[in-house]
Amino acid sequence: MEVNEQIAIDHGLKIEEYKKIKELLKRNPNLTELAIFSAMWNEHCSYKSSRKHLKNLFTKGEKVIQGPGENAGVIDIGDEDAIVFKIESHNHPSFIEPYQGAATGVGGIMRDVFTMGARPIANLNSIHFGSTQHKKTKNLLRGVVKGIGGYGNCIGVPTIAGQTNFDDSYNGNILVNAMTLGLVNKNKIFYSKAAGLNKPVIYVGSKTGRDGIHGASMASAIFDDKIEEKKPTVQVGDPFTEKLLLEACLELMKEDSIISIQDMGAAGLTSSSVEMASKGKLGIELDLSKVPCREEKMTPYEIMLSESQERMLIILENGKEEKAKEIFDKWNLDFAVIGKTTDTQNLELLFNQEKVAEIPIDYLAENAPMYDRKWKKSKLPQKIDYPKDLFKSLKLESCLTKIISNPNICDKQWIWEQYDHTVMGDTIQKPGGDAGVVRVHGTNKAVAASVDSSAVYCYAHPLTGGKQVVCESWRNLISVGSQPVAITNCLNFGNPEKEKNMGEFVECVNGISEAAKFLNFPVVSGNVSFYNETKDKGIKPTPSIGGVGILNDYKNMLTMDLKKEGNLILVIGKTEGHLDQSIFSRIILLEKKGPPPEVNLFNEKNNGETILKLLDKKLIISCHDISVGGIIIALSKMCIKGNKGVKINSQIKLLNKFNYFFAEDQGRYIIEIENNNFAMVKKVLEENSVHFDELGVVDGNKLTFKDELNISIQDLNKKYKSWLKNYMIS
Amino acid sequence: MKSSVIIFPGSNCDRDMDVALKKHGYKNKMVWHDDIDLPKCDLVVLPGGFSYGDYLRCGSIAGKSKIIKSVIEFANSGGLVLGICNGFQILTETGLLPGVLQQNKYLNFICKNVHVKVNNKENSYFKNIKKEILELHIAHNEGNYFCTKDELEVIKNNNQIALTYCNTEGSDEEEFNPNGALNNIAGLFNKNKNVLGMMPHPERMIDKYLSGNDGSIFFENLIKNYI
Amino acid sequence: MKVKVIVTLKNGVLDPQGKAIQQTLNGMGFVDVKDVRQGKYFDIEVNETDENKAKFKIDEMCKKLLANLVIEDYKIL
Amino acid sequence: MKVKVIVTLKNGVLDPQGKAIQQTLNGMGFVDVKDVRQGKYFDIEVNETDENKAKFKIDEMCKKLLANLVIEDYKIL
Ligand SMILES: Nc1ncnc2c1ncn2[C@@H]1O[C@H](COP(=O)(O)OP(=O)(O)O)[C@@H](O)[C@H]1O
Ligand SMILES: [Mg+2]
Repeated sequence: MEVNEQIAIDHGLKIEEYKKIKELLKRNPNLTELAIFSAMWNEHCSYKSSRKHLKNLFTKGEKVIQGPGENAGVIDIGDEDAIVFKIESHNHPSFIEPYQGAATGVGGIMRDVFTMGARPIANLNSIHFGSTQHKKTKNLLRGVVKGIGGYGNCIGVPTIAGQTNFDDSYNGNILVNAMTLGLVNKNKIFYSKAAGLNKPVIYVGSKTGRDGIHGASMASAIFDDKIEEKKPTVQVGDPFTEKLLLEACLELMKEDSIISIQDMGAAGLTSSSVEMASKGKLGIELDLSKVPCREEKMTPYEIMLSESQERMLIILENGKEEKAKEIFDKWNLDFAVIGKTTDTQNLELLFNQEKVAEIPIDYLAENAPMYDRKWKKSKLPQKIDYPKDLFKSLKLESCLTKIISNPNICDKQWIWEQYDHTVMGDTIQKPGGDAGVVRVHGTNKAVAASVDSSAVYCYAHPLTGGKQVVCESWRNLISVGSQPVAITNCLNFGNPEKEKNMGEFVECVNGISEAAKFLNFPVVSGNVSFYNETKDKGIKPTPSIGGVGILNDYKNMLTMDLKKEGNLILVIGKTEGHLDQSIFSRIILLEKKGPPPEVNLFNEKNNGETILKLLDKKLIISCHDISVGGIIIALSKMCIKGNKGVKINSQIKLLNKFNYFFAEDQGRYIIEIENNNFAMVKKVLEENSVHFDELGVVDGNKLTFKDELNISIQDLNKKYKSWLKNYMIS
Repeated sequence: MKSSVIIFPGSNCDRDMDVALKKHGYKNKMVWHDDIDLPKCDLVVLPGGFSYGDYLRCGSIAGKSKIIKSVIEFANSGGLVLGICNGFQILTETGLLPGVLQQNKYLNFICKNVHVKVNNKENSYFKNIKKEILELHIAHNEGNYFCTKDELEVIKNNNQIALTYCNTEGSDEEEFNPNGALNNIAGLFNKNKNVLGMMPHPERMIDKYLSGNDGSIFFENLIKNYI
Repeated sequence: MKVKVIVTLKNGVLDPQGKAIQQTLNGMGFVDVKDVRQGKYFDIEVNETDENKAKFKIDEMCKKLLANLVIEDYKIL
Repeated sequence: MKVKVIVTLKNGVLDPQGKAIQQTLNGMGFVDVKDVRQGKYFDIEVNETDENKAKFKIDEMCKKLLANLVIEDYKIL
């Protein structure tokens, strides 16, 4: 078939891009070549709209072993140990087939991590759904949770934390972001850069089928009304095979035989082979007749584009093929030598002894288009002036119970109980805390991880929102007593060809970078998902930040559950009373406008570091950060988790009490301390110029405040725990 | 006490079990499913996980693996065989234990702490155990024990019920049954009480920083009974 | 040749999944659905041209692996 | 009346279960087994005596719930 403009367009290429291909090649590409270009020049592989801005991210740090650009980022956690981690989106497939979409999302990110030689030790997920009233939401949620569990549980990696959100901007485009952490010896990290001539190129894992062809393009296509009829092929995950692949790869990695290794993710064999060659400045020759195929009569076109899961590409040292094959045979996995590295700098494909494609690697990678898309700056919205009597009719207690049973605040146990969070025997903080924590097996160290997003803030003001998410991640890691080290980010946005969406992207990235730099909390890996849009309606800008922190001694870990009657409760950080964009404003005052809470990076850092100082002196009994819902929600969760009441200080200097209890000002924590340590704590706080309030005392089994609040923890717990469960069975 | 943990493709609690056994003084060896012979040992453990992806039915394919013949012989000659979670499922599929483990009643995978009551102390596993009610951890999708009425009669008459789900006080109302198991069965013996299958994972409860440490009571007791 | 096998739960064995599907269907407005039972279906391709021989083999496979006769029945189509 | 439905994976869609079963059967000595594909089977009882009407309803149920047409096909027996 002769390639023409229409065929190029059908492959998702723009006319100018097709022209550029012809110019570069000085001829018309054949169909296989065109498909390879379309896959490599796709947003998903080429980052053509985002590359320019991602360069601005703050990515350096003394603990960074590998920043963005590899399969995953790597940080040094002392001794010989390093943590490999990354987050990735699987939004579009999950909307079409929630179980398989989510499952293969988890499978994909785990492969990214064990490709680097790391054994996965923890999974996390950030999932966003449409309104709970929307007819699709319940089934999507059920399917996604089952898919995440189905894959992670089977592999035997604990899912230790996550985040779940509902907002009608996701009605037609849910978000499923999966994150994995792996542990590796820092002298035994594997990279994807090819090296050496005439080295064998090895294919291992599952056979190649016709599944997922056009998957990479689908990830960048806008959903339209016809999505239900379009039936694009979704891949089916096989966690059992992935488990075998994981064990086989780790076994082979013990030998000195791998030069480089790369998983076949989006755009399968195409992107893996091109990336390996491109990084090594080499050519690569593949004989596609040797690729293990699941189906008959597969064409080179199909083989190159297939997104069958659970496959890897390896470049081996010469002479190691036999030994490697033995390992993969033992694990009952396919193994085939399918090509070699060359000095031509070309991608050369053979099929049945015929050359079926020849493209200079450069054209596919470095020469991929890069766009400087137009974008619009957003203005900081005006602060809302709430009339005084607006609050008059409100009751503190009913506001509290309404908010604590809101889908975005309520307990997510229904979800995380379906994830095996204790396998591997090192989970010391389960889901439900501020961050999940797993021990580094056999050592005193532990790793904390959390994933956060605040689309509402990002939508109101992307720059502030971008900063805020990074701070929230930092705070969650501090709250479990860990030293925050680095982050990964999954940037979920709408259509970059629209100035507004592109502006949201650019400013969120700038915000993320600014906060990361100030907090010395570098970005080491990430992923961009554009075109999250249905029928012209884009999602709220939703960067998900996955943060990782280190505890040198896991025995110092903090939890949020209140521990002892009579202990004091302090609020760390200043409460200004910022209600705009808070959940209180949205669901009680029905006000959606206004700026998000201001982010003061200096205070954020100072407050967090001071918490760690207090922890060092063993002065903190429990700790929780204050986020959505403000002081009263944070305090309620501490009461519920510890099954203990708190008597709130009636003397406390309030602004308006609603402002005080529900404001979402940043940089704040609630801590529990021993009564007789108060003087010492106060001294440390004052020395570090940290503002604090004496909020109350752990007392009985009720949460009380003057005559305005008198609710048993049992009732509060019921409101908190029952909403999601009831929703899912109704 | 010498133990052997069998690794099937897809097992994922094999390492956890190895760690737990060694921590409590067992001399443990890992055994590959494709081997034909068991090493000389006193206890064989079939660990939790998803042998062969739990495809078809949980444990069904592992029940056909090479090593299983030796495990059956070992059990029939009186050796101790312990199946945890997927291991329990494998034991029912091989016929070493009666009945089957069906999908959980509420259709979801469940990962949480539960309490179980020790129902029979006349055996190597629970003789002299210090606590009657243990807090253990479950993580499974198919733990809903089922057998025919006749079989249940036989099981009861032989005192084969090892562990039952209950609350902290030992009461076994329906609400403390996490998965719908018949008679709240969480653990089951064969007739001779040398084969034990149980859904809870004692190996995940071996120090106080984890979900708890009642698992240690189980392992300590078993090795003490042996000596 | 290709042989089709259906494995179903025995009468009297609880089928929570079928029940859940029934309830969902009712909830979706299919109020006439009175009962749903779920089973497994297998398409098996055997290198055997003699139908009787093939079915005999499949029968053995069912007994030995495909069905758990404690709770399941099978039918070769 | 009772209606039987079979839901199978589309041709070309990976069937990890079927693959594992086939390999196991081969390993058990059933070397003639060349391929196994697993599907789902439903026995649905509807309060409807008119066969055509019943099948029409079941058809809708299949499309809306029982099968995901992205990866599965269904057949009403
Ligand atoms: N999809 C999920 N997967 C795993 N854990 C989750 C998920 N959603 C929420 N959680 C857990 O529920 C807890 C509460 O989450 P969240 O409401 O975001 O709390 P907070 O605002 O205090 O950070 C967190 O500990 C989180 O780990
Ligand atoms: Mg938090």
